[in-house]
Amino acid sequence: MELSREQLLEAYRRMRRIRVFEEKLAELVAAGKLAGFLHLYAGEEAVAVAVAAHLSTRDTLASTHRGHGHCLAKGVEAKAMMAELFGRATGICKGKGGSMHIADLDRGMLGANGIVGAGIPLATGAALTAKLKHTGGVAVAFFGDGASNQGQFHEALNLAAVWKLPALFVAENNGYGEATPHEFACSVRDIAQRAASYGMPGVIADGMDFLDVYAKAGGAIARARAGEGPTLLECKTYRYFGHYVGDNLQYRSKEEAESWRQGRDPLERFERTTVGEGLVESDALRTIDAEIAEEIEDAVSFAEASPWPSPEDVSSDVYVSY
Amino acid sequence: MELSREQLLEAYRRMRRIRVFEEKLAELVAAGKLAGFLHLYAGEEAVAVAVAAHLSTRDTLASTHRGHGHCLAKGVEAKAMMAELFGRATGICKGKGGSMHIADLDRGMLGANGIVGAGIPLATGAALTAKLKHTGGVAVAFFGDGASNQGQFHEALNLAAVWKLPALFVAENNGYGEATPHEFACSVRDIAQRAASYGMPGVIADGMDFLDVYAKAGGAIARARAGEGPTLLECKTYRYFGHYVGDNLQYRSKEEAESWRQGRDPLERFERTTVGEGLVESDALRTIDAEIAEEIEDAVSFAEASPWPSPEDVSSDVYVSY
Amino acid sequence: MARELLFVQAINEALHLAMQSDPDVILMGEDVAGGGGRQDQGIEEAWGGIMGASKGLYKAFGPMRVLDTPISEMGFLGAAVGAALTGLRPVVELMFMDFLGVALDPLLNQAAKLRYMFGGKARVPLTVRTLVGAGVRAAAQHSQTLYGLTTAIPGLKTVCPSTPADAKGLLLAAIRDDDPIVFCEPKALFFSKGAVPEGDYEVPIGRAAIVREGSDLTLVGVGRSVQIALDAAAALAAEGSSAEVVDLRSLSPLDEEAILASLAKTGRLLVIDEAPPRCGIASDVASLCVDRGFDLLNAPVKKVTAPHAPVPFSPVLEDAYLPKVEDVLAAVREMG
Amino acid sequence: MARELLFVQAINEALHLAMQSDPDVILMGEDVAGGGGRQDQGIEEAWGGIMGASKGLYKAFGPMRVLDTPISEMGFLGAAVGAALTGLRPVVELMFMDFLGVALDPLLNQAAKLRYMFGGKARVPLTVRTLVGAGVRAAAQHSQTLYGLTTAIPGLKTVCPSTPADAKGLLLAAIRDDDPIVFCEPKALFFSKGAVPEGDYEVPIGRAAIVREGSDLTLVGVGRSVQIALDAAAALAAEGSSAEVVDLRSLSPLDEEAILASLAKTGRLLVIDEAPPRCGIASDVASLCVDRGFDLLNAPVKKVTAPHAPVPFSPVLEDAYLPKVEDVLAAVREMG
Ligand SMILES: Cc1ncc(C[n+]2csc(CCOP(=O)(O)OP(=O)(O)O)c2C)c(N)n1
Ligand SMILES: Cc1ncc(C[n+]2csc(CCOP(=O)(O)OP(=O)(O)O)c2C)c(N)n1
Ligand SMILES: [Mg+2]
Ligand SMILES: [Mg+2]
Repeated sequence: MELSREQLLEAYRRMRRIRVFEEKLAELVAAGKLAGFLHLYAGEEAVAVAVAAHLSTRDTLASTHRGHGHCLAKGVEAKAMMAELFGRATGICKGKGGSMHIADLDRGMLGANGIVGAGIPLATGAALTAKLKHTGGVAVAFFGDGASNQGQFHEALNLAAVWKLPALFVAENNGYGEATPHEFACSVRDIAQRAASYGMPGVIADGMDFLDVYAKAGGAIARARAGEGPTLLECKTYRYFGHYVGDNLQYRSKEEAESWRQGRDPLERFERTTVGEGLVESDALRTIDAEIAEEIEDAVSFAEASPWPSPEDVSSDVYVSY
Repeated sequence: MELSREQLLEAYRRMRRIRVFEEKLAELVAAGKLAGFLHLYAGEEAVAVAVAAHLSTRDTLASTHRGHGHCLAKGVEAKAMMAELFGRATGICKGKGGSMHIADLDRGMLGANGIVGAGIPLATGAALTAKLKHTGGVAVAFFGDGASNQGQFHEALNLAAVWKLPALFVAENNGYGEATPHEFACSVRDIAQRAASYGMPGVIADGMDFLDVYAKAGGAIARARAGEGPTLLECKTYRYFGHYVGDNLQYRSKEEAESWRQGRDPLERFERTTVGEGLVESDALRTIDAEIAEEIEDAVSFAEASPWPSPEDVSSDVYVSY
Repeated sequence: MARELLFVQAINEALHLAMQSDPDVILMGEDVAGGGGRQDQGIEEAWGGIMGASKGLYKAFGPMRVLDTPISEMGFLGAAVGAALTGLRPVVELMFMDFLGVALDPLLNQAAKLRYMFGGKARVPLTVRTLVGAGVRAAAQHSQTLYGLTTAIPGLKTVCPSTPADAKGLLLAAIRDDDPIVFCEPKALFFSKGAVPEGDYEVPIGRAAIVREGSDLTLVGVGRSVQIALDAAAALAAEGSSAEVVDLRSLSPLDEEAILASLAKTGRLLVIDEAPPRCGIASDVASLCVDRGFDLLNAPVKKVTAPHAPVPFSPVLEDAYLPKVEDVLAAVREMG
Repeated sequence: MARELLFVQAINEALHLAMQSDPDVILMGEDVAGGGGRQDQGIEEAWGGIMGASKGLYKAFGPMRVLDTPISEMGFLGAAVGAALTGLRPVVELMFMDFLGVALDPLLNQAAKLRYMFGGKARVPLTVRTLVGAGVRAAAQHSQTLYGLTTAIPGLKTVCPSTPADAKGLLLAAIRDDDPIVFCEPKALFFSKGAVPEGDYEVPIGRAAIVREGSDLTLVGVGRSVQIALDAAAALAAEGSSAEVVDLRSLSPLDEEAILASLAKTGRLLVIDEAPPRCGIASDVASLCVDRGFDLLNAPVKKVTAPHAPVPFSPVLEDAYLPKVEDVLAAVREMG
């Protein structure tokens, strides 16, 4: 699982794309240009990108309310996502879904999900398909620390274990469920410990460190592909923005937030390590930065220039036939 | 927690009452005298009685579809229960509840429950009441091995742990959920292992051995009363009858059933130990046997002689006011 | 059509046919194999579902396609949605419809909405078989008639057959339908008998059946209440009144045209439903009549339903709870 | 009555009063304290609920009575039922009514049924506060109007205020009621203003309000659709037609007499509801009219509802989704 220079650059590109995408959204909301509930992924980029680096389109991914990062990591187009957030007809879901429902089945992206914990059984079912249809694919569920207290977490992990499914369960422990600290809500510090309830391996990764997540996710995914069953991978991470855009962050101190950013930011850290070890050159990263900046600007222009859906479409797409 | 002779005799009386009650029900159904879904507790008597031996009316208990044993152990009258099963107006629930809904709030019995897993949060809430109102009470939830795969199990145990409630969670692992063997449904052999997910002690007891369950439940309940939080206690046991009266037991071998009964029967074992150690005399037990036989016959006569509810009562007792 | 089968046998036959004709069809639920496959204990197939509806399937199609699940309704129903979304065609048994209490989200917020939220790019070909209704002394948590709840949810279809023949044909149609469908099986009919055609056939979803023709009054029923309607129609015939009986069969989509066509013939309509009266299918049919059918109406539209109460256990109370022929006749008299 | 408050402030005031007047009242839900009590980080009270409805309560009543819960709706709602059964009077926040998907059982099979199943020997004084409705670009899983679902369940009560004054009075009544009540708060009204009486008062459960008198037509609304009804009534007045507006306020029990009394005055009735059309409160009111009100009816009963579709995200689509004054006016014209 050595990463080539191209792979490293691609990983950086995706992390950077997520970061800029999310910062742009915060800006657009502040400017009154975007509506809806937006949960930003900035700070957690390494998790989605490092896991998705092991996946191809035959592999599936079920996401959460905080889904932009997972989508971008899985290769969904920023342009079509941005248009979706603007509610336009050119959006990836024709404007019908919005931030919490972005999906791209062709890329194995089974959707963001507004119901905390609901993506976990969806991924479990996708893993069942993979197993029964011998696709060789793996299904990944991302979910938060808060979601690990949901019944659906428990039921799906047990099911995946009993059926020995090719699945990976990624707990993104960012310390909070909305305003409620993890330790108020969860009876164990490490979510990975809950793997013992299902007889599956529980692994902890530093979610701010691309390389650590990459290595640990790789092991778990290889295991799943080999038919050895699911793994619970906990990534310790932090969200830079509030729970949603508009959240005043009253429930956590500035010092705490700083302590996660300073020296630990996943993009900076990636750069420090890879450039330091001579695996990529900082120039190449700056080129990517510039390309991404342009890509996201283009995405916004595309979205803003796109047509609105037609009001009559409100009742289409409910059924295949009715 | 030494048991006095009286306490031992009372324990035997309750186990015997459950055994005879259940065997009588099987008989009544075979004779076409009883309708409804009846899930018999015979074989598991030691669990309910040993746990309940630590409880008084300030303590509460939430039960399952297999609730007769829990009710009788908690002191609910056999007569009023039998009348309930006969659907009579003199039933403990006026005939409205039936087997799966027997309750007796005055005795802290919060109800049998037809929804697998649903009693666990109810007991958790009762434990919250005990804590906030400083009643000194403890709340106990009984549930099966099958129920331990329900989301409600996970959510309630986490909640009880986070809030450090005076609760005891008793998993009655009888090896089956209906026709499905435990190992088909559950990703770990020992349910007690799941306690680690909630940072609470997980304890295994021999559910066929009154004294073992008594000792381990006692420790857990003392812990709860002392404000040290909940415990998960798994009792390995076996149901002698089918899942419900009428079940043909096709899914398990006679040898397996025999292996649980031979030499392990909770009543016989209790007798062997206590008489063997000179704690009680077998005569005293025989007297109890006779008393119980009469008590249960009386309960049946009472039930059969009792009036039916009045059809108009179908719509009463829905609301306190409407 | 001479061959008679039990309702449960008709279901079983449909499952066999559906699984034979499409390798993507899988079955999951509690005890659907019933502990099948315990070779160590000399047991190959056991229960085949609590009512025996899936008997023989484990043997015929094996453990990869007939899956006993843990008691985790939300989890395995959610997994079925995920499986449907990615290329399988799962048939899930939710043992009793009452268990929607612990299984609603995968239907309400996932299956029903994914296609729409994803801009029409997904399909969720999922069938949920589930037992509904009272009459077997199973009390309040195992006797509910909750098809009104799923009918109210856009994105789901809901059907409920009243005969073995329709059970077979509707189930085959449901499994092959590309939308998520809730297939309600009235448990009180499970061991009733009826003629069932051989072979593979589908009863189209969304079509009511006129099961008795008449000219003075329309009686609308669904599932178990169809028989009450038929019995009431027979009693009315004895009084010289001719009642037409409509078996809705499909609740969503609702066959509005069939209802209105019958109303156009009779001018008077009464709905019988085993569910309580509020916000259910009876209200829904009545509201159709007073809107699109207003000019056809010569009398009030009456609902004969269960009372606004949980289902009681005691046989005496449960019998009082359920709609009966005499309730229908009394309501007809009230209609004037 | 001069004092004006936001809807959310009215709710907050009711919570303060209810907790002051009864030590058994406790509050639980996700973020109801909002991470209050992190003295280590210098934080005492933070959010007070996602919409701020429980602001100040943690400080006033402390961590034993204002309980932040894990994201475990089924678990904490079930615990609230158990607490209510044993002597507390819990007020639970189910953040969005859509989350009934993961929280139905404690309501459907426990709170609603325990009293009945136990032969009248239990009471479950539980209040579930929950946000309903669309209009804030929250899309399909955070915008549903599901009060029809809880109205259909015998054993539950369901209310939905449309003004800050009713929000306060109904919430106080609900908390003090001895039955389980679902208290629906239309999220689109959360920051709307209205006069709110000072002090402690209750608005009785089960009573509709005539919020505008009229003689030609009755417009029935609930929650957010009351304002649409009022706006439509104003538009109709300009055309010379006098519409009466009924705010249901309580869905279960339903104030049948108030609806029928208004229908007796006007002979024509239209229901406006933000929920989709099937098996909802609109059907229910229409079915009442065509049964008990049949002789009063001079025109079809029309329903103006959302379409049979999930709630879309795009502002353009969501605006098209919601019932509007012009939809009401068009339906009134159709009534003839
Ligand atoms: C079933 C359900 N309950 C509650 C919510 C409201 N909600 C949305 S996100 C969130 C917090 C989730 O926390 P976590 O799982 O840790 O994810 P994070 O937001 O931290 O990424 C909550 C409570 C929801 N969407 N679904
Ligand atoms: C939520 C729910 N799912 C399924 C059922 C049907 N059912 C009743 S008892 C039972 C098996 C329960 O197994 P377990 O928890 O091990 O208890 P046991 O019967 O062995 O005592 C099942 C599946 C139910 N009543 N409730
Ligand atoms: Mg989190
Ligand atoms: Mg068991």
